[in-house]
Amino acid sequence: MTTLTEDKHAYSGSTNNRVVYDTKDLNLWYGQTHALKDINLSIYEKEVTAIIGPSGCGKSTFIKTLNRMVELVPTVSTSGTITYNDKSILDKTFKVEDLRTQVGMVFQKPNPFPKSIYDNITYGPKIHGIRSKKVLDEIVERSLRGASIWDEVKDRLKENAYGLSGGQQQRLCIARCLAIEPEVILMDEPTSALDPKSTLRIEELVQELKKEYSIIIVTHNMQQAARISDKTAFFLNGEVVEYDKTDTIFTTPSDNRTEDYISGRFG
Amino acid sequence: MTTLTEDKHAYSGSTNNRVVYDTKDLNLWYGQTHALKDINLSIYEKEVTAIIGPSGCGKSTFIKTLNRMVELVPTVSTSGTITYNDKSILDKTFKVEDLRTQVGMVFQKPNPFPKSIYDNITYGPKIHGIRSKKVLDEIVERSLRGASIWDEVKDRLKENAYGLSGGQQQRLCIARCLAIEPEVILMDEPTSALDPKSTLRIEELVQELKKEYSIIIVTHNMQQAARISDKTAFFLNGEVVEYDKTDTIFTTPSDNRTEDYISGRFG
Amino acid sequence: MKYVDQTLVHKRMNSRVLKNNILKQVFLIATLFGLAVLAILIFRVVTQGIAWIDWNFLTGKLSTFPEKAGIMGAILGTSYLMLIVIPVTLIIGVGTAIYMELYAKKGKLQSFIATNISNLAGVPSIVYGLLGLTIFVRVMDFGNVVLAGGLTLSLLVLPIVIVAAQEAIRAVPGHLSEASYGMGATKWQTVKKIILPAALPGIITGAILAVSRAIGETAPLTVLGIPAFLLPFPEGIFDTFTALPMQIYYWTLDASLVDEYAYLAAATIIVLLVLLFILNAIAVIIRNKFQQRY
Amino acid sequence: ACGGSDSEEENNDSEDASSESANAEGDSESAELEGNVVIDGSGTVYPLMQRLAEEYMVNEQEGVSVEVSRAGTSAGFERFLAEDGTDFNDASRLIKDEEKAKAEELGIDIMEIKVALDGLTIVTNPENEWATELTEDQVKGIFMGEYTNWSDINPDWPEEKIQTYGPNENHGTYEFFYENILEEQDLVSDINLQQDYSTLVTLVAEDKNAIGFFGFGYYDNNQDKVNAVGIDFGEGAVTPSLETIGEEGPYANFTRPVFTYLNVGMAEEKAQVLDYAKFVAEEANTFAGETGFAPIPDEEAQAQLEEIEGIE
Amino acid sequence: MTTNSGSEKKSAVNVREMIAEKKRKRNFSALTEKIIPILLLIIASISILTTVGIIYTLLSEAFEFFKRIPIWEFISGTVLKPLSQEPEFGLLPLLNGTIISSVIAMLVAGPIGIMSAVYLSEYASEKVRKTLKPLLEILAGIPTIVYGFFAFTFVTPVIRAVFPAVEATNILSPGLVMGVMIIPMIASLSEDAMTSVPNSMREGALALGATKLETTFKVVIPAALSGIISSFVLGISRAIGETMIVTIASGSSKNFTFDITQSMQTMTAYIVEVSGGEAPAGSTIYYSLYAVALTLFVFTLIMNLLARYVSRKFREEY
Ligand SMILES: Nc1ncnc2c1ncn2[C@@H]1O[C@H](COP(=O)(O)OP(=O)(O)OP(=O)(O)O)[C@@H](O)[C@H]1O
Ligand SMILES: Nc1ncnc2c1ncn2[C@@H]1O[C@H](COP(=O)(O)OP(=O)(O)OP(=O)(O)O)[C@@H](O)[C@H]1O
Ligand SMILES: [Mg+2]
Ligand SMILES: [Mg+2]
Ligand SMILES: O=P([O-])([O-])[O-]
Repeated sequence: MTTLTEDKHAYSGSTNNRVVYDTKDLNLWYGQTHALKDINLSIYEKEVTAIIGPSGCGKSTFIKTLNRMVELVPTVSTSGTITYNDKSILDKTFKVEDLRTQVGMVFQKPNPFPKSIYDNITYGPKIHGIRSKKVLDEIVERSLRGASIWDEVKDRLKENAYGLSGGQQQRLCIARCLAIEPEVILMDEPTSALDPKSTLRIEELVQELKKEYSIIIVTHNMQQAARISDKTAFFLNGEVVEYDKTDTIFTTPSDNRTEDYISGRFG
Repeated sequence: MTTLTEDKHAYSGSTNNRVVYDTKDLNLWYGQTHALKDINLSIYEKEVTAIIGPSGCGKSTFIKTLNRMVELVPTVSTSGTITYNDKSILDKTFKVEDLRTQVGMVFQKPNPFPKSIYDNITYGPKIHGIRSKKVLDEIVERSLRGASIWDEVKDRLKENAYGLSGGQQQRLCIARCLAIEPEVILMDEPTSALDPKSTLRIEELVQELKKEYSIIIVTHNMQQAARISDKTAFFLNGEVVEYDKTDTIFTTPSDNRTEDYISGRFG
Repeated sequence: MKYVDQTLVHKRMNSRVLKNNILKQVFLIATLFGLAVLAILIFRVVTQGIAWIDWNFLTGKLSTFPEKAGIMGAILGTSYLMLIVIPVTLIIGVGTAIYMELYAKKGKLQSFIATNISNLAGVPSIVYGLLGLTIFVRVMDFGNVVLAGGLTLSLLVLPIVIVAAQEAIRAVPGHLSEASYGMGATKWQTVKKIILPAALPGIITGAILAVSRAIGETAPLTVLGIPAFLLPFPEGIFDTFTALPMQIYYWTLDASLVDEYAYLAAATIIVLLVLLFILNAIAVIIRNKFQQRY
Repeated sequence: ACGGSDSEEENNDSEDASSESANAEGDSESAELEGNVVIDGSGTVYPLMQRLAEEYMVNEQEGVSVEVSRAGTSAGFERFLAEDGTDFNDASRLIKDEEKAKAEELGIDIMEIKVALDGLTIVTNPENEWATELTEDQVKGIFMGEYTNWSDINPDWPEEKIQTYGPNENHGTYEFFYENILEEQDLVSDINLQQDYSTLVTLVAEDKNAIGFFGFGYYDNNQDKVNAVGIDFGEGAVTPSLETIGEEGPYANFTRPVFTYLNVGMAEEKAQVLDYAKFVAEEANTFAGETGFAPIPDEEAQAQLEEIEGIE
Repeated sequence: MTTNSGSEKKSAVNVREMIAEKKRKRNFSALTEKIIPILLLIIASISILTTVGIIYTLLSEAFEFFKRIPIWEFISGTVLKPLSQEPEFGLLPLLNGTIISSVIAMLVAGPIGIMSAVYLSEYASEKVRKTLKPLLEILAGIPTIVYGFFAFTFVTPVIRAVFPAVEATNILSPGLVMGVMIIPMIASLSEDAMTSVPNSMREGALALGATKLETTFKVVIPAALSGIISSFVLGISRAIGETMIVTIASGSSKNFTFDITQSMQTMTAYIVEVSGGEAPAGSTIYYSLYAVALTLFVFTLIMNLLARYVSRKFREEY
């Protein structure tokens, strides 16, 4: 374990933070497939919450439900409630665009737009109506610094984002997400397409970001969850088997299945 | 281990059978990739020879070289010699069609033609000039019996082969191969796409077939190799690391790498 | 007992392999046949027409005297037609494609429109001519002017643009629009700022192919009643006009009046083919140059 | 090229006056006209009309667009006798009573302008060395199907089937032939009738046993491809030529006037139509020869011009 | 390392607030979101309107025609003399011309197209295929008027030089040239169908000692049959609808004959001829255009539906 793990211990005490997300009996179906079953989870502010579990257990589905991106699949139907800052977000009257402005998302494969680095960052602010060149310039610098990629790209802001390496692209995507100053950042296996060095940088970044943001991160890499998260939820077949402090989950899980899964991978 | 393994022991004594295939310093390149390196192997009549080794080691390449199917890849080049029944078959003057009439092949994924069961079997005999309906009928029955699938399909010979289950399709492909009465049958992971029950049937069939045919079988399933083969060749990175009686290979391999590989999998 | 007699098989093998080798050559010849015809066609046209192409021919007015005749009027007519075809097909074609790919719910209406588009693609161009004659020339009373011709040709090539745009939109990876939605962008913002720009090279390629089809179309124009002899250059979309393929048609017909008209037709064909070649080259360049790596 | 276009300009009143100042080109004091003149009709008359239109647009009125089409006399009349119809219709025959009636019904006032004389020419293949001369009756017989083989006409001629050709019913030429020469007796049933004269010329040029008919202009332009048959009207064979064609000349029986019909209403409405009508009446004889027609007598031309000048 | 993200935050720019403020503008954008789909639906329905327009014009004018000429007389009539004093409107000469020219075209395009497809998909190396296929597709991009010119000024004279009995305008020459024009369509679509036959199928046959030829004809082509057939049907549809080549090179005789050395007229060429210039509205002959066009439309519609049916129905499972 790296020194970062120790950092984590420093933060994991803060469990009595405010709750940002709260799900009650959340169920989700893709057509007939029951992908999420009675999920009850509270997610806390300015913590890193990791979601782990085997492939197909519903991790991606769950975090995509938190910003209602899952609705892009037309066959999706849900029941139960999710409250975000005490507002029920699954209501059809709730504007998804508002929600997604406050909840950023980083995807598994880095997905910058085929535009310049500058345009990638300003995309969000612009669609939300910010036009002033000065303000945009400032946002660009701040976001890129926030994602600790500023020094690498500051001289090539007008170049196409596809010229960056995979790890840089992913940090650019994080910066893009920071540009609209969300409260929560969802990350779906943000490092699984990256090499170990880039992965490390992102992990460090996540540690940094949680000072300002609440972060929910899906990962299939158990060590990663252990290294960077405060809480961990273990999903299996669409259910939450166990949800607790990361320490607890990895040292004294209360459910056999959790133990099996974790040890099976650590082997 | 099943009873089949004991059968094998009964046959494995016949090592002083006639040599059907003999390769001398066989090398093969796909463009720049050196896929087979100095292969020297003698393969004996009416035995089951298993080829094992990790993915990408050149198993498929090797058995496809034996009937020159590998030449379908345009970038392939070879050196060295292969003699089949004392004829050098890598000569460009040697007619591949002749060779392939005497050497049948069964593929990893069952690949029946999108025709009736009957037409699948008679395809080979017909292209080789057999026209008589009576003879063809007889060939169909004999081949299907030989592949022990006759009873299952005898009432639906005119139906499309795609109506069969995967295991049945694979036995049909074996029957199709038997219909031209080859001397050697090459099998490239014939059971890897099948369920355990179908796999067992094919294994039994192989035991049956070796009374009449010489069989070379690629498998990534160590147990299968142990169960059904008389000789085993272990390939690694395009080289033959060890080639011996299956017993010897699986009990007292002379090369460390063989041992590592076998134990790693049996684990 | 053996049914397959290996020695017999071996004996017949020579002739089977020979047959294969011979037919391979036959197939090659068949493939080259089409190309040979193309070569002859181009050779014929060029040898007949190239001597007639000069500055005056390209920029001059039509004339009954072959050596004075120019095709600027037809070039302008064709250009004006395209001035209508390009925006009309782009707006309708891309709009339809966006609707079909991004807005329409999978269902009866969507598959009805899809079937309809694929049927339209197979309607003979002469029938579009009659449609144009009835609707644009008569009912809307535009007369046989550029506007009527342009709209007729637009409808004719519309399916090509729609299909090309649909394919281009489908090729835009879903993770790009997901990223946009993830930032709180609305659907239209995502379409406008992410999907369309990414699909643009494909759309433009399709539009160019559609335009090159429209440029060569003759049959619908013959139905619209394009004047056989017209000197003044069209100056707008409400003017009567002639177009390159119509000029070829009339000169071919009138070759019995004046032999040299056949050469003028050939010369005009050269101009038309060069134009098409340039357009297609541009399409290829766009396709290769702007193909995105996602 | 043309000298005599200096007469009538004063008629171009009102709206054109303003545009006059714009560019008064050197050669003529005529007012600048604009707009278009739409002409359809006879394919036979087309070459002459096309020539006149070109001359008019190049040397007289650059601002006017004269559009000439050639759907055929009959199809042209249908377009002419319609609301918003064409301004002129070229015709290689006289207007028919039905057509006149229709014009009256629609209230269209039309004026007949005789533009030239055409000789209906009987043509054969150049390889045909036997039938270089035929009597008028033989021509009729051939096209009515009385003779099947050449040898039926003259035993010395080949025993081969006569193949007849002609323009189809779209054309005034067909009607003239049917009405004035065959006197409304049916044509042989297997006659090959074509829409396009170019096709027709090619067909005759390439069929050894062909015999066909069309206007002199098409023969004139294709003398290397087809032969004209000399016709014996009773006083020895006459071949058509600009000299023999004429209402009084030796080829008179096969001579027909060709016309263009003017929509008078259009001429009253549109100055350019009127101006063009005058131009045609005045200049047709100048260009008749080079496009394969015989000119009409000068007095007749003058009379027509005056009649047009009467239109206001 | 990331040191300054926290401090930067406190700068003058507060994005969250700015966004919240701009949100009032959202009402407008919410309206856009509602209008756009409707607008797009309207645009998409233009293609339906086109079809409706085609069917409406053809039907309404053809209806007028059938009031004058009984439909049966039209369909079964062997004589077409639209302009004659006693006009007759028999469809059969045109139908005959259309069918014969299409048959000739398919006799050229079918075998040559399929042989090209076989060569490109089974025999040619990747490099050769990549050069030959686009070259072949140039043929499909040549305007038909150019083919017409070519048929009339080159192919016909060549045919006549060899067979003098052939007329100067005949159905044979445009039929052949039309065939050449259709070759790339059949070659390309059939080639696509054949390349999508999985290689395992070929391997299965080759492993039995079949030659490439036997593999192609007994395995690949049968497996790709639906694609090949639908390419044929589309080819026929194209031939039926082709206009300029026949108009220019086949003359306008309304012969009801099966003699391909003679001039015949197709439905499409009839439409061009009769409308020639501007069809006079109101006459029977004017309406006949639409009756013929309706027939043509129905023919191609059937062909297109057939092509879709074939490619769906006979799709091989593999
Ligand atoms: N678009 C979809 N339509 C239908 N079923 C889906 C869809 N997306 C996911 N599923 C199903 O929902 C279940 C959960 O999928 P999900 O993608 O959330 O799993 P995951 O835990 O993210 O897996 P992985 O680790 O492989 O990313 C799976 O059974 C999957 O097959
Ligand atoms: N068509 C080809 N072109 C280029 N290289 C190839 C090709 N086919 C195989 N190779 C390379 O040749 C080597 C041997 O491949 P081969 O398919 O024979 O391995 P294998 O032992 O059968 O593996 P597996 O167990 O995965 O089937 C590999 O490195 C592979 O990448
Ligand atoms: Mg996932
Ligand atoms: Mg393999
Ligand atoms: O074209 P025509 O002069 O015969 O009507």
